[in-house]
Amino acid sequence: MFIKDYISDVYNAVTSLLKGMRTTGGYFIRPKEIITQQYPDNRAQMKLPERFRGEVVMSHDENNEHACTGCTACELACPNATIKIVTKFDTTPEGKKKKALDTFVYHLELCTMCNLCVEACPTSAIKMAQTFEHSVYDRNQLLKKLNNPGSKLRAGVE
Amino acid sequence: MYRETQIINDAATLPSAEGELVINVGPQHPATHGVLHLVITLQGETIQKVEPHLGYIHRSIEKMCESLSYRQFIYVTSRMDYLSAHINNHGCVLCVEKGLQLEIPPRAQVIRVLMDELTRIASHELWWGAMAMDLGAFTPFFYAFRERETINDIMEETCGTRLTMNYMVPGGVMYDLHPNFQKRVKDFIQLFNNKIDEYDDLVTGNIIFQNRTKGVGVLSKEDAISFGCTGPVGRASGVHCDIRKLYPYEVYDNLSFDEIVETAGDSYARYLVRIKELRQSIRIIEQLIDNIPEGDFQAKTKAVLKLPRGEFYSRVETARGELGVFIVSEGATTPYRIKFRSPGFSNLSALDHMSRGSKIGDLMAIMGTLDLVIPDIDR
Amino acid sequence: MFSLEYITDSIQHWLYSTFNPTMALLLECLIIILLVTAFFGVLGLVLVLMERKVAARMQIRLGPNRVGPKGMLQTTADTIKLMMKEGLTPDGADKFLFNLAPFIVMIAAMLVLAPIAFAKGFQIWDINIGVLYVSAVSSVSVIGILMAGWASNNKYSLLGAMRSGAQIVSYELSAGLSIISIVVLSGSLQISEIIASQQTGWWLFRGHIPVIIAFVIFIIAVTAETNRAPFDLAEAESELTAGFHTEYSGMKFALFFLAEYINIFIVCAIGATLFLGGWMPLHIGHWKGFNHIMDYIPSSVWFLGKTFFLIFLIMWFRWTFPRLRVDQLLSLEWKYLLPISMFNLLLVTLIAIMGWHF
Amino acid sequence: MTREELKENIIQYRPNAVFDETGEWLNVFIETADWKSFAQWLRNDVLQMDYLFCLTCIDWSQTAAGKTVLTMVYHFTSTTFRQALVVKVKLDRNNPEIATVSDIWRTAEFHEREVFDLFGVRFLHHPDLRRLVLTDDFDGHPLRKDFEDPVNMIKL
Repeated sequence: MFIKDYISDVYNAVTSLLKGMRTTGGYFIRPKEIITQQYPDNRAQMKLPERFRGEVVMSHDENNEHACTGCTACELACPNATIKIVTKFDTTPEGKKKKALDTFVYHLELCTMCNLCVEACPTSAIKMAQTFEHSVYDRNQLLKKLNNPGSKLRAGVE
Repeated sequence: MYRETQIINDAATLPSAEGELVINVGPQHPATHGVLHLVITLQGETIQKVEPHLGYIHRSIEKMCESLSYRQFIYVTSRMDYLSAHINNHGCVLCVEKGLQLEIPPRAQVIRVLMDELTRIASHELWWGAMAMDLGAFTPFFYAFRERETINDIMEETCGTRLTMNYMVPGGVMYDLHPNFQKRVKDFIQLFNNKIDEYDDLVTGNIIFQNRTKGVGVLSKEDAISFGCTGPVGRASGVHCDIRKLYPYEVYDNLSFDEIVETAGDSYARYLVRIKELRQSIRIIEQLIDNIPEGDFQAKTKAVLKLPRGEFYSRVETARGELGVFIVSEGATTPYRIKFRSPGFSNLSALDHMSRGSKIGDLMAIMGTLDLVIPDIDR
Repeated sequence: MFSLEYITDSIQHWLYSTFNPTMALLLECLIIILLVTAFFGVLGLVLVLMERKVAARMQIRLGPNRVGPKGMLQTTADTIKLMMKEGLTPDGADKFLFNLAPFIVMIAAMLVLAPIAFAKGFQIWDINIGVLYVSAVSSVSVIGILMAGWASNNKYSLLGAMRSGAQIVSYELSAGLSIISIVVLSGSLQISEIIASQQTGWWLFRGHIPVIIAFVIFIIAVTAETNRAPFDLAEAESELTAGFHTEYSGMKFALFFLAEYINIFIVCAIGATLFLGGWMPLHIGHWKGFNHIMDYIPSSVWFLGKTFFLIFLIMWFRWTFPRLRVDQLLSLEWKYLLPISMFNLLLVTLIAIMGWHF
Repeated sequence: MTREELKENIIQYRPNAVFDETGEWLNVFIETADWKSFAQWLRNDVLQMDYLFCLTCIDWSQTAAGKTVLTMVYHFTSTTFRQALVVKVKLDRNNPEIATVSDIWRTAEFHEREVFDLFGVRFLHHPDLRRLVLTDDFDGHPLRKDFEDPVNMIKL
């Protein structure tokens, strides 16, 4: 009885090991199943989903106009103080003074891509871009101004 | 006080008996998966004592949350147990909703549960690979990541990010599901069902693996309860502790799935619980994926959330166990005090008890099957 | 049949006819030293690359593919990197032993190369106790490992070295016993004669089931003896970070690394010689035509092919199995392998005495 | 076991117990001196509260009511009756001391060390009361409301 148990032990052990070897050996002879993506080479084919959060950008139309009213809703929504909005006072054609966006300062190095600012924006002025290659040699390069120079508020956006 | 603690500390790290060897495992060690620091006392190869030293990535999330609003603090909790980020967020939004007495649209509830279960699968996949690597088998890691990548891609498409999604918001979810979501999840289920048998061939049935884990790190039922071990660790010891069954939230009470309970309490039982849970999670997803109700994905909420004065506690089942979120509100826009009862913290406290008298190799098996995520322990 | 014998013979003839015998002997030694060193370097590079490629294929990855065509020069680049690295010696280490240890391991590996027949008539030293020499010298490397572990003044290194010592000493037994079963069958310790005895067929096929069992035990034992997964307890990455070579860096680490691969090559070469007929081509009974075709394949190709097949097998183990625990490792040897191989040796002896083999 | 039964049981054992029933679960306030015996009763007597799932502390110093109050909050449940109970013990903020329960519920060992570390509550007779997450020479208790660290804390 002891001998029988001993032999069946050895037999079961060996079969369990062979099963594992069959799995890895199977992959060895099936190179089609290799899943490696060769990243910098496949940049052209790589397509990130449109919801991917890479960084916050401000969309400008062809007249260099944006939709940001400078309401600071995004600044308040941001948990990390990533966004700083500098406002100025424009004079409207009627001669009234009106608050407007001067500079949209965005600290990419502080951003956690939580999307709360985009959700908070009442005029959909900012959105998430699909870029992800953010590494730079100098941290100051991560401090961005999102509104283009000379851009102004699109007419009709309140 | 300081002087006293210093003396105790020195005494704890010095060998106390003849022939004892004190070894630092970590904070940088291949098996600790993060910055856990264990001071182990050895007699030969046998472990006499394991003493965890925590705090290498303690960020004091609880303190941070005290200055963040009820919308903002949710994203921070993704950074606790980053492998079940969704479920952490879920616990937080449940607690906030409990305070606000919000009614969640059924579609949002189903989406949340779907995401939770996908996260659980992704987390268990990573655990499976990493645990096999702790035991010296490198290849399972890559097979596990193949399936995990598919989930991450699904997450990326719907939630926008791969790991720390911040997809849950008080009142629902941030966006509606992506149009491709159902198709991709079905594809994933098919891929997963094809590959899950490989897991058994490669690891579960392997005689070396079974010898490494059976009877190793036994935790009795009484000890598991006393140590507050939850999740797969508690269930492997025979404790019924699945929050999804005991205190169902969202749509869990309408779903049919089994609470996996093993009685052995050893590393192999913990392994089996997680492997079987993978199949149960797939079962939940299969039930829901074709039955996502139409409707809003978010309830109407005010722009600024204010919880009424009081204390709110919500419990969810993360991949590692019971996550408790305890909010003390003074009626302001930020929580007055917030406490996260993280599953890893309690599970880790049983490590010393479980590993005494076993070999160094066993310690890796025990740590592997405890599935420790260090940011979850340190918070 | 193409053979290296003519080349080696003609070189020797030319040397002895041009110089006086002492000078010729010295020059022969010099040539061999150069050849062996070059062979070591090339072998190390090839084996490391092979391991990485095999591992990659099994793990559904591509493996090294950037340096050189298809990543062929990756290991060369790694070697250059290791050579240029600073070789650190820890402050508390025993400097002399610490620096000596990698060389002992390396020299032990080099010495075992002497009696191996790479092709027909291509053998450095056809000593008449070849197999005994191999098993004796290969156990010297454990001294180097123990030395490295002790001299590093690191607890991980020490634990790794102790494990390694226990492991090599125990697995030597069953490796030795399975070698003896072939010695019993062929009736000689000399490598060339063992190969010659397999003229009509390899021992693996001629010796019935007992020899197959001996072969399996041999493979398991040498996997353990070379500290390869699933028996890599001396290094045990997830337990002891890197075991006995935790503190080594730069070229000293490279020597350990190289020695590991050379040892794999050697044990597989021994396995190929004893069980698979060394450079002997595959002959099947009375299939004259088939045998004739097989004879046209050069003997060195046969030898290297068999050796690399065994190396692949050992790599296959490594990338499939989890690691054993230290007590299980020893109980596997003492409770399973040793009794089986002792009993097996009896059977083989019986076969040899009765002449039951083919 | 229903909430009423739970309450009745506690009243039977301790008639002068103070309850707070506004929250999801039954809250009981216990005096510091009575805490240890009450904990033992909770664990071993009719209630069988064997699972301590949350242990924390609240610093009330920023509220009007509790300038000098720390409250220890223990969340219990029983794996047999599944009824949660919250026990609160008020401590003096300037000299917070309370008996340990780590001998009754082993999980308290780590949780109490954490509270000691972050709130400075001393647990009497705790087997190994050292700082858990912070270094031994750290000054102050970060989760207290008056903790200031001008270097590392950024005010938003």
